[in-house]
Amino acid sequence: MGIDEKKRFLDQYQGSGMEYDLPKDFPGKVIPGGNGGNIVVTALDSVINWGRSNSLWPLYFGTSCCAIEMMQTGASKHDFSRFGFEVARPSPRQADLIIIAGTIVNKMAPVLRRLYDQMAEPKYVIAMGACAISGGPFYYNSYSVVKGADHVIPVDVYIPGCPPRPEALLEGLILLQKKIKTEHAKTKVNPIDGFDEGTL
Amino acid sequence: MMYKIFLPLSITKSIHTWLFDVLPEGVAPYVEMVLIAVAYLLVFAVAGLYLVLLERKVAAWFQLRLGPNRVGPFGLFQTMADALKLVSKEMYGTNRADKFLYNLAPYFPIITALLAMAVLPFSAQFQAFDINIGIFFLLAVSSVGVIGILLGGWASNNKYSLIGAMRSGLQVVSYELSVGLSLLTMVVLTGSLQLSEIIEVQKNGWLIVQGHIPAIIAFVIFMIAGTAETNRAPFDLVEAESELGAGFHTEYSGMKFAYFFLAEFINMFIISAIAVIVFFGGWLSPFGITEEISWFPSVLWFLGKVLIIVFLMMWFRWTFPRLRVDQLLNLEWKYLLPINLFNLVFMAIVVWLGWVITF
Amino acid sequence: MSNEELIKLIDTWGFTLQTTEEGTEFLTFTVRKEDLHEFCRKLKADPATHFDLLFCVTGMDWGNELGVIYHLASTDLKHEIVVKVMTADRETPELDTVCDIWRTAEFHEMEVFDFFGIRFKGHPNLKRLFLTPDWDGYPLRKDYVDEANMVIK
Amino acid sequence: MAEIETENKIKSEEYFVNMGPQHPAAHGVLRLILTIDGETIVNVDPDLGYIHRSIEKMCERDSYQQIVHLTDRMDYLSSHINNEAVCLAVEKGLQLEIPDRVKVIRTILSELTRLASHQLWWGVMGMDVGALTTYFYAFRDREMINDIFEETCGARLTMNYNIPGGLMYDIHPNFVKRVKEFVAHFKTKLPEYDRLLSGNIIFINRTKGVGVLSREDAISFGVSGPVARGSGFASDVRKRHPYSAYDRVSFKEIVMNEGDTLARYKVRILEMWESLSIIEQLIDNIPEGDHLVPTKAVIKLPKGEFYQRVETARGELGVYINSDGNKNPYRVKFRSPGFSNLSALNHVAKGGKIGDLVSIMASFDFVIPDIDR
Repeated sequence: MGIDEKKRFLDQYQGSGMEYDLPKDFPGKVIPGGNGGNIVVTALDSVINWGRSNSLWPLYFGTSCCAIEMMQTGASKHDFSRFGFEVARPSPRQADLIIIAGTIVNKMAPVLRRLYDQMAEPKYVIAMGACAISGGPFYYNSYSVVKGADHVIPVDVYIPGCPPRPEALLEGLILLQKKIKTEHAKTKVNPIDGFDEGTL
Repeated sequence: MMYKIFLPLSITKSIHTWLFDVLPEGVAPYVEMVLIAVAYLLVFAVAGLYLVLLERKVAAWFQLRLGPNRVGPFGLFQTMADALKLVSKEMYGTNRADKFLYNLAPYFPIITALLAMAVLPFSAQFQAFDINIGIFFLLAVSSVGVIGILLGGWASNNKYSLIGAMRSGLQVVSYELSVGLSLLTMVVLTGSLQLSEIIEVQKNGWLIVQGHIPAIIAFVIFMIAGTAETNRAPFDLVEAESELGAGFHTEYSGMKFAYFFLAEFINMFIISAIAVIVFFGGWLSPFGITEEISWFPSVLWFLGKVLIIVFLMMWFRWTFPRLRVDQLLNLEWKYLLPINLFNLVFMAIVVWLGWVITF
Repeated sequence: MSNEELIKLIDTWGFTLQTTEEGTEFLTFTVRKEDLHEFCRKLKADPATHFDLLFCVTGMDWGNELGVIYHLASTDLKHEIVVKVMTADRETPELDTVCDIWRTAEFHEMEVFDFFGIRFKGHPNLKRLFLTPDWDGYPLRKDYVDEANMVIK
Repeated sequence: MAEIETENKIKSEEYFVNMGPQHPAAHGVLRLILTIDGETIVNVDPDLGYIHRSIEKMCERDSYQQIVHLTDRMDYLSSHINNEAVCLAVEKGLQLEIPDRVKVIRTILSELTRLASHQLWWGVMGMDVGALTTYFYAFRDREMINDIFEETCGARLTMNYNIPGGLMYDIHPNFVKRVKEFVAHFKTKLPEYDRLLSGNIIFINRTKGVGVLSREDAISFGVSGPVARGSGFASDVRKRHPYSAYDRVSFKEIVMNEGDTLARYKVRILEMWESLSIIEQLIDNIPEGDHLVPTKAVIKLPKGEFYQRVETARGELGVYINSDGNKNPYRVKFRSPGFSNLSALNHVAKGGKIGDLVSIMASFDFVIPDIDR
């Protein structure tokens, strides 16, 4: 299974040019994340990006233990409503951010993919927790776990931890906001085009 | 230029005269009407945004948390960012939906919401149209809004939104009754449907004081039915988060969803505005304390009272659980309707025997 | 009712079964496949035993035969036993269902079918509960191999 | 699609609605295929497996210490009690003698986990029934328990504090002070929960007489935990088969006979009071002693079957280990409380409205990975 080159948008990886090397027996193909971030932004782009980054409405999507930490972040102590995230929308049409909080299982992968396709265009994905990044504690000896959500949909920000602390989720959300602020507002590179047809 | 602002709001009179002598006879009224419409649209789009922010701040205050405070000073630009994002969002719908009706639906609630704005007397000079069937017009317009929700829910060809739409039709049709009857009880007291007339009557004592017991009952019923009218709080079965997901606007995204979202908040403003006009004396100051001061804009009294009622409706939302569908109908048809009818007769007797408290 | 009285009472019913007590803390009966349903029905119906709570159903693969372990308890008489049943046929293993005796068996037998492939005669809607309907093979069997998505360590 | 002939001869049709894997009331990824006629529910057919992570297959390849770390991902709200279940099963297999200190600390932490789980249940039940503010009050108190766990066990949610043979390390010096502070604080807050939701007339109308489960059905469906105790079936494992330090603690087992959603709600609220009293009885006299009985690095259970049951916040969790003597078990089966409770959902929800189904599911308090394993 050839693992094609994976370009990641992470601050610390920026300068060091470190290539992300996956273990040889990493099953499945990984979709390169990052939708054209980190480019010079015109005035109009910065206004629209300011609007988009400050009102990210997450989707109601929590599969397992990380969902409890996401609820804790929504609660009063680590309140993410300060950034305007607390308008969680049950329908994918109005949400523009999926926080994959928990394990993605083979039976859930098509559902996740359909939810991603149903979301309106400037959409972002946060993989929260070790299970969403690489299958976490269920990587070995499990026949039903998808080894990482980026086999299914392109992921913008990865938050390690099992489950990550609410502060880690907040830091991930702020990182996503920074990434949106450096994005090209009008022309959006949809990284998943061609994944189904196998040309990616 | 400074002293001009302090003149009682006669700016509209000066624009009116300037328009009529500049433009030819036929065109002037239409241009004036367009100007008024654009002014109302701008004022109330921004007011809608800040009502959303007020709701989120009040909810945060109830729920021991801070609420949006990172976007702009004290979070004031938060809903501005939301609106900007919704404008730049992709209009993404399902292709199984009935295209024309699906796109037509969001405009119903927003238009009826702004339509009802035109009649509200914000202050003595600041009223667009003072038609003599004021309250009747308000009732008619507020029941047209539900057609948009029914249309939207049914046209988007999604099972959850169909259930949500049917629930909203059911709910607004039955609670329209109580809103109408409770306002009718107050009209028995005032004798006229014209809004400015109603405020005239309240110059010697607010209606809730004049009508004492039946007026208070009518106010309570009006608040319950008004909350149900705007699909909020204990009656928010239409987009019940935990039952139907996003209810009737499941398939709407971007600006189409923003119309539904904004219309709900402007409806809340209208219901509390009607309550203030009919029960708490519109723009009149309590006991006439600021009548003599000529430069004091009486709009502030009106807006202050409206915000108190809006806070009350927000208070309902964050404390009460949701009613089930059959309980909703039981409450209306078995409890509110009989009380309303009895209250109407009681008010008629009170007015006939003249037991009205006037100052 | 202690284990000895239980063994004496159940011997009077005349089923061919082995009763053991070593290696486990419960009194264990291994029943033949044919009279499983009859044995379970008597266990619940008989007022002296009255096993009305089936609290655990475990599918087992003992190497060359498949089987099911039922943990039974009586809520009022406060005693518990284990009933084992085995079938040597690995291609189309077939047992009769107990879901008309204990309603919870409906779900548990669907789970055992999903992971071990044991069909239960008389089950209202026996289908795969956890895995996708087009999943080939029964994962919890010892000889299950799936190198596509199972990274062995 | 069955045709229904309504009384006044209007031809109406049942139709399927997916209370699908992604749904606010599903508390995770439980998919219910509802057959509804208008608003009333005709049939509820759960389709599981959307979070089935094959834990039982993994246990067959892991050593006994590794199994403990998988169990708290199963029912992540009573993670400490799950770990304790596997450790007790292994200790029962090895006939290890556990010091008193470990038993008392395990019981205190189990009761704290049960409190945290019931708080989250209460917050989310309020949210499902429509009162959104209860969620924030419940999580404020839950944060205090999380801080205690983080200080002592190192993790907030999935703490692997239990290992076969005792505890990983001793409790934090100001653990006792923190727990006492929490108990004093929560005793003033629990009546606030009652004031906020229990007395509310709309809440009572939404839950009284909704989803009635009789005692016989509860036993026939193998239901356990607060759901069973709400229907009069006293199934508390802490009373019937006491483990750890439950035999030296006196507490009431709350059983109600109405069997409706309100009864299940009241059982859990009163259970919170019982947990508080258990913690109070134990927190002052934690016996001295070491916190661990050293075991060999590679644990080999003798040949045979071991069954250990434990009372989690959702019901009776049973760990069945069939070992054939070598380093990893031959077969491990987790008797999950949620799975048996779910088998009763269809029987209870039939005939109610969609709103009833949501409040019934909230009162059943499902944790989906505990069902799917």
